[in-house]
Amino acid sequence: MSGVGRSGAGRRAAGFRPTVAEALAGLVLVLLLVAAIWPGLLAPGDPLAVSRTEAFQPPSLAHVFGTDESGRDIWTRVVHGAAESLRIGALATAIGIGLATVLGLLAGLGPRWLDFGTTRLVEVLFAFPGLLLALLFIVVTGPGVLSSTIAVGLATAPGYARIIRSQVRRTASAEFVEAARVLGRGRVWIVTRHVLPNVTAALFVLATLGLGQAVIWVSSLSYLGLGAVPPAAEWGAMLAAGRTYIASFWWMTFFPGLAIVAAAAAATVLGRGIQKRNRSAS
Amino acid sequence: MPGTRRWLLLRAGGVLFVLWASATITFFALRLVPGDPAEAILGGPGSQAGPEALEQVRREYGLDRPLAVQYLTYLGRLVSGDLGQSYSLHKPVATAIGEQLGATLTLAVCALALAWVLACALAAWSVRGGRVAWAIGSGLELVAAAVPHFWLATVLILLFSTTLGILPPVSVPGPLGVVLPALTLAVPLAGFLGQVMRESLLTAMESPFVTTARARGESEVRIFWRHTLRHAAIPAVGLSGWAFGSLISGAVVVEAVFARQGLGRSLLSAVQLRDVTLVTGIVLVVALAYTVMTLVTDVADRLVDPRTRAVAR
Amino acid sequence: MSEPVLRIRDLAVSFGGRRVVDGVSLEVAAGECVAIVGESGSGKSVSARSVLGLAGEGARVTATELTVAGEPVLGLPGRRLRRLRGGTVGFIAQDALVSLDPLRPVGREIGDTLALHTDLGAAARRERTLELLRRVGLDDPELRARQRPGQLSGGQRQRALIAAGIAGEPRLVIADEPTTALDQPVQAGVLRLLGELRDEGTGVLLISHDLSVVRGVADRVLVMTDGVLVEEGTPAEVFEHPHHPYTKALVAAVPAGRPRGTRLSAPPTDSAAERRDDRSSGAGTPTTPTLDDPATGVLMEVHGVRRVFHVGARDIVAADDVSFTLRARRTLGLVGESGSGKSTTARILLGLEPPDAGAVTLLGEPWSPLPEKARRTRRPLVGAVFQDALSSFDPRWTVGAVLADALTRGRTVRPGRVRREITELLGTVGLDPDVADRRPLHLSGGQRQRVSIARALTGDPRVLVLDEPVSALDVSVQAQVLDLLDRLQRERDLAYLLITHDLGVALHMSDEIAVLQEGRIVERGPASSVFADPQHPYARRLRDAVRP
Amino acid sequence: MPSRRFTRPRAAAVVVAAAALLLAACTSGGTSPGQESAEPVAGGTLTYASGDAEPSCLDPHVGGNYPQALIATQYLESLVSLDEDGEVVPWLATEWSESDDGMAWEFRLRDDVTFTDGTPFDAEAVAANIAHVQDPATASSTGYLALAKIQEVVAVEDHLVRLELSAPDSALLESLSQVWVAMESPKALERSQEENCAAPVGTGPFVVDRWDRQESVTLVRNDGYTSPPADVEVPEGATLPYLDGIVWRFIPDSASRYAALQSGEVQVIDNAQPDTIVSAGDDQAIVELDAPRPGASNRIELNSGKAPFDDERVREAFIRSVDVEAGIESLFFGTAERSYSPLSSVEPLGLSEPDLFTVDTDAAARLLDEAGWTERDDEGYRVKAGERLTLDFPVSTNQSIPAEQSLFEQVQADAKTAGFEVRLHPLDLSSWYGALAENDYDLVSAPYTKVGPDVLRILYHSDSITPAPSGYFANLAQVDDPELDDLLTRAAATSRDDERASLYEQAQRIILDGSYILPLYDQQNHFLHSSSVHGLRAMPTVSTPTFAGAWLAS
Repeated sequence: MSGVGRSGAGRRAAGFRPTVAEALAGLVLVLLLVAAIWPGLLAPGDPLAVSRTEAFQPPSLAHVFGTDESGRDIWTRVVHGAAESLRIGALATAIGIGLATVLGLLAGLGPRWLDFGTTRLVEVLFAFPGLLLALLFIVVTGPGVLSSTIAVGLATAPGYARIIRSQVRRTASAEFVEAARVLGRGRVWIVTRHVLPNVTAALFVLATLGLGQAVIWVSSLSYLGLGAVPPAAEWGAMLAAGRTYIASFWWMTFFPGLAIVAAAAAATVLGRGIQKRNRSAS
Repeated sequence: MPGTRRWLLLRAGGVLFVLWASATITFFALRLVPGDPAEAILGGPGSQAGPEALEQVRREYGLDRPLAVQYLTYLGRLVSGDLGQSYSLHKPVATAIGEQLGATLTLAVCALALAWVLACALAAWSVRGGRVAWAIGSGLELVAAAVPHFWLATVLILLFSTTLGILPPVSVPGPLGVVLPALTLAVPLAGFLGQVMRESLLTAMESPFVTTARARGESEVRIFWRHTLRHAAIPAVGLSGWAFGSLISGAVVVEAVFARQGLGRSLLSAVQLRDVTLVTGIVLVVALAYTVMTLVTDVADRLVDPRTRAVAR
Repeated sequence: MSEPVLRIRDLAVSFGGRRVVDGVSLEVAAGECVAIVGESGSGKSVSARSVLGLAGEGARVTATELTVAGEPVLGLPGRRLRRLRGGTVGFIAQDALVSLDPLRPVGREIGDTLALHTDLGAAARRERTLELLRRVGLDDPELRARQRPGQLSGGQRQRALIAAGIAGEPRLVIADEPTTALDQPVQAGVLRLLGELRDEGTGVLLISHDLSVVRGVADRVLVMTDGVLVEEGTPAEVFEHPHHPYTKALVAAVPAGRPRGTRLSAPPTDSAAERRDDRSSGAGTPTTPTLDDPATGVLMEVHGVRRVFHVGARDIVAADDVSFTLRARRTLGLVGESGSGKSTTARILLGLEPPDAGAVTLLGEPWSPLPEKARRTRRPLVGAVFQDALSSFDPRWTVGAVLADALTRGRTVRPGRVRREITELLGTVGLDPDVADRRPLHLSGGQRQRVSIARALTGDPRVLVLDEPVSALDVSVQAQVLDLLDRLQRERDLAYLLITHDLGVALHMSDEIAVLQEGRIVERGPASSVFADPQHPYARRLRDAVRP
Repeated sequence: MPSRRFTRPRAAAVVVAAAALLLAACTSGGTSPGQESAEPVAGGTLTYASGDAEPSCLDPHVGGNYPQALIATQYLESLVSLDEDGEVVPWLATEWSESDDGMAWEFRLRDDVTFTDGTPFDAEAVAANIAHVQDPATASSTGYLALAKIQEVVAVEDHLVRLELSAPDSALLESLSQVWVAMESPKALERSQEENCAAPVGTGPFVVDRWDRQESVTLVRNDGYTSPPADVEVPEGATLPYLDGIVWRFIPDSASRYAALQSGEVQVIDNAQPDTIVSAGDDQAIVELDAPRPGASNRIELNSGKAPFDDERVREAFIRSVDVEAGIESLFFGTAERSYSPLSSVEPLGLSEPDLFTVDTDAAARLLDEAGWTERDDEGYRVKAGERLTLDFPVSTNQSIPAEQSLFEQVQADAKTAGFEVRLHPLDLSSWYGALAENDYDLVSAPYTKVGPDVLRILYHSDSITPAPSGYFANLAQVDDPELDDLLTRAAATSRDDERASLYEQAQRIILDGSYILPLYDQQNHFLHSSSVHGLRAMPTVSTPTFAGAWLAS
């Protein structure tokens, strides 16, 4: 995105060559994926290995990111946390968007009354502060990674639902849909072959944008003591835990925070990139 | 115009439905949770309630009656405008909320305004400064949008209070106390608004009327403030309703960090104490505020974009 | 003759090494109207805009001389340049709907110019604004000043745009395609206005792709292609005796006043833009005119069709008692201003829109209103070509996919066969087979329109509904597409419903013409005679607009 | 009815204690020297920032938790108090006597005290207060238990009151010294609970002026204050309290709280985090006051009520395999002393048995083998009959400070090497109570504050296993040992100090030897205050700070 110049350069850059920022973002995501799939490659250590004598050590050659209150190596934890955090982010987003797609399609394609009903429902969910939805869900199911993930999914669904609905509406009234009707295509065919695929493109963008947010959401829940269960090396939990010591040991929050920001930012950059290309392609 | 009246009716109906539904959802959600409200009523940490006390409390709050009955009586009261008695605060919910609402609204409104200022300022700056500035601008927005409230809050405290010592780390009466909390809420929001604006800003800056303006001899700055900004703002304005909701969520965290009065904190403690009536009450208020807010947004949208003439939905 | 308001010597503009304007030289004297004619990509706009230093991001502009009223423009510091813009040089862009800020009242836009280039006080500015609006021929200036472009009619807002352009009392006005977005009658008015400006002593530099537009106003015409000026002279000289082959082609391509069946498009090598497009050959020579055979069968009949839309509180009558017949090898031209109900009529014919009253029959059997299912089997008989070809293709599909889909229509066909038919089809519309693998987005306008024609031809239709098939195209490309359509009609005995706002096109293509206004057919008759003696005032206005 | 013969009133131990300032000096570990010489200055308003949850009711009779005690100490007073050595000293009661059979107590009350609403303090008032605490409508829990044995209250004279008990209660005086049963104006008690919760009326040095929810409680000086506890000596010519008022704020976030202290926004904070205490050590402007809470120590209870901890060997194995010592060292930066006792170090009768808690992984392994947990699964956890050796550990995020939660994580790590799978469940308070009620735990840490060793009876007498209707029960280790029960009952009844001491010692030995608990440290109660605050002292009763003698250096 930062490659986007002022007048038109953005549109022109919408050829399929990635911008500098997008290249960087890609690199970050690749690293994250590696960390998520083979954490051992980047950090051979055990993220849970407690070493009381090494507690609260500032970044050094031995511990690039320093150590936390139990002398666990933060670099190792950040790397090994990637899987957990990304899974949380991905799952939450998936749930949110999945739910939203159903609602959005119902509203976008169904008859007026269904649209009205669904829109109202979405509005109800929307009227809830997202965090409250999450809180309620968690106190019902009890805290933990899974429940807070689902909670975040729930909390973010209404927002997605709105976007999807409008997207569906737009596509359904597009001229190429009319063209299909002239060719004698039926409703179902049009939905499956034209509407859905075109919406999916938008969904993908939403997903990338949502992923980072989901991680942040979960971290906020961890701060409220409702997030990941210790000693899981999950970024949000680390961030929340280290925060108590922020005055004395900055690195305990800085690096997990950095990871979150990097992940979210990278995802967003790519998301916007794809979006840009979609738009210029339609 | 009949169309308008019909629309207004639908709209009003929608609001009522939203309120009813949110109240119901909350009520039952909180009744599903483990943990006995009566226990919570008797004072939380380190206190153990005697059986009589619990019985007494259950009777007092009607917790011994079947859930359906409780729900109906609750709704009945609600219709007559009575939000009920708060378990944990030993006072009417209405009063409890009344005490807190002001603070949160102030915070939310300040944050919203601040977010807009930040977003616009950044956009303006990066529009003037050429590619590099543009890159920096969008970079900042990315990061801003990706910062968790609770973390940002602490960093801001360390910076402005502990290090610089120019702002109070916790809320104090008077405008000074609002600054940091509002800032904490505003920054991530500004990030979002900024990103949305930037997208449409690009489009606006490429549209012919900008050429016309240039050809008229307008300077880039004037063009930004008089023409493009407004176009860029339209989608962002549409988001403000959502933004308000997200601010309430943020308030839960921020009010805790800055020890600030407000619904957010009441909400958190109420949920943790299973204070059904209070939570429901707050949800109702927030839902109401939200629906009002979206209404306002629609109006604002009409102001910014007169083209939206057609009667909605 | 006095110091010209604009003098350009050897103007060259290039974007990152790519040269788009090369060695352009011209002069505009006070009270003179000079027109640059050329097609998109010819560099005419860039040349004109570089006078204002608005050639665009990353443009390198050089010239041995580029002076406005004696003042050199190149290398002028920003502030001075800005004083020049709007002050000494007024700019009028095309389509005021987007060229004026859609969010601001037009009065404000004019006021801004005044604020920038005069030292009038607020009150005086308001007065002047109203004056200007009156000057450009707008009724009720007080109201107009308060309205936004969206609330004004095309003509009104274009006039407002001109008012904003001349508010700084410029000595030179640059009008870039000032009439392109307008219906013909309105165009005439706007051009007249420009003429008046010129007569008052303002120098006018008129940019247009449309020769007929230039004809009326210009004192001198410059023809531009590929960034170079190829011909210069008075309109008469240029149009009657063009020298340069490109000019010849251009002139030949104008449909207005050319008899039915006359080939318009020039040989490919001469056509500047859209080179790849043209497969046909033998330019200029009139092909055999269609034999007028009354016995040709009736394919589609429209009886008293009516359609009303309820927008909010008020009703809009889009079609009111519309009746006509489509015959094989015959074209019915449906003309009218935008919003006159042309497209609604088309949609009803295509069975996309149910009529509130009346009926449409296809080959004698009912077609609309009918449940979609009953219609589906006979859908292949009716094809459609949409105005905006691009948006009529799913952005994610390649041309091949689009055509294959249209060919099979759900039936399972052997891929090899589909492939062959596609190639064949592309051939008929004059496209290379390899186009099949590209996405519509990356095709030229002409190619897209050809693809959508190809799609319309799948399933051997008897009737084609052509909704503004060429309005988005340059004149030479338009010529090629029109020729293609003409050829196809004769090869396949097709019946055309041609919807267009361009009378020239209508007259050239149609056997019969119906004039639509506010949903009613107000005038109809053989193309040859319909405008000989129009009864309806609106028809008369149209007639006057196209009269050279 | 047999006339009871009263023993000669025990000479009220009127201890002339050191001045409040000196007391502050010895209590507060970090009080900077040279402070004593400073002359008290009257006036000024002090801001106190509490990290505890804001009480839902300012009347500690209602419910009754520590946050309430903290603030109520500033405006309510009890019949008796304790001095530094844990000796009972007069407060609102000047002297008292116990009947031989221990079934009745008589208290002589001060006749020169009035509540801040003007109501005189007298026998009737005492009666009204006890009645209020015992009234179920009050929903008192802590106070209710403290006064459980009081059956009837008789106003013998205007200022002489007799408490008649259902059974002898050696802990009565200690119980009465707690602020949860402090004296409130009977007139005020007649108001609705909402009103009384918002502004209880007592005899203390300050008066509740206003309460902005979730913001602050404003306390103003009680100009007519006359009744400090007997161990406080008021300097010549001075009248307590020195302060004009206190703004009592609630700042749950520890980082913000400390920042507020640093920036001078507030002068005193509680629940100071270990790392901030340390960094405060280097900061001349900030002083620490360490006041460990009485009653039980902070300890991890091992649920002996169900498998696997119903087997004492497994319990011991667990205790032997976790090295909390090192954890406390690194996490608390030496601000917390390791405890080996079920009782707080401020309890004179506490019994400490360090050798029972030395880490010995071999012994642990051996014990587990004996107990039949011989195999290990692929994750290294011990298995018996296909059952993994799993321990559920619900953690109350409201009650355990971050450092403590980290400690539990380390315990988890240690236990893993020994083959225990410890599953930590961070829960909000209600869910936490829920988990306990469901008996869904093998390990749990629950604080319990009460003056005196009688807390042992509440925590470990088998009666406390049978849950209250709410599902709550105090005996979380589910110790069910008749001998222990007997010891505790007798200890509660005896009025002979030496006998009481030995009984409690035996009781504690049983608890420790039985590996029912893993003591960690005293209930941490660290206060940090600006060095401009002088004369701050913690009540020897429940360790709540009192500002009666506190003053701000200008």
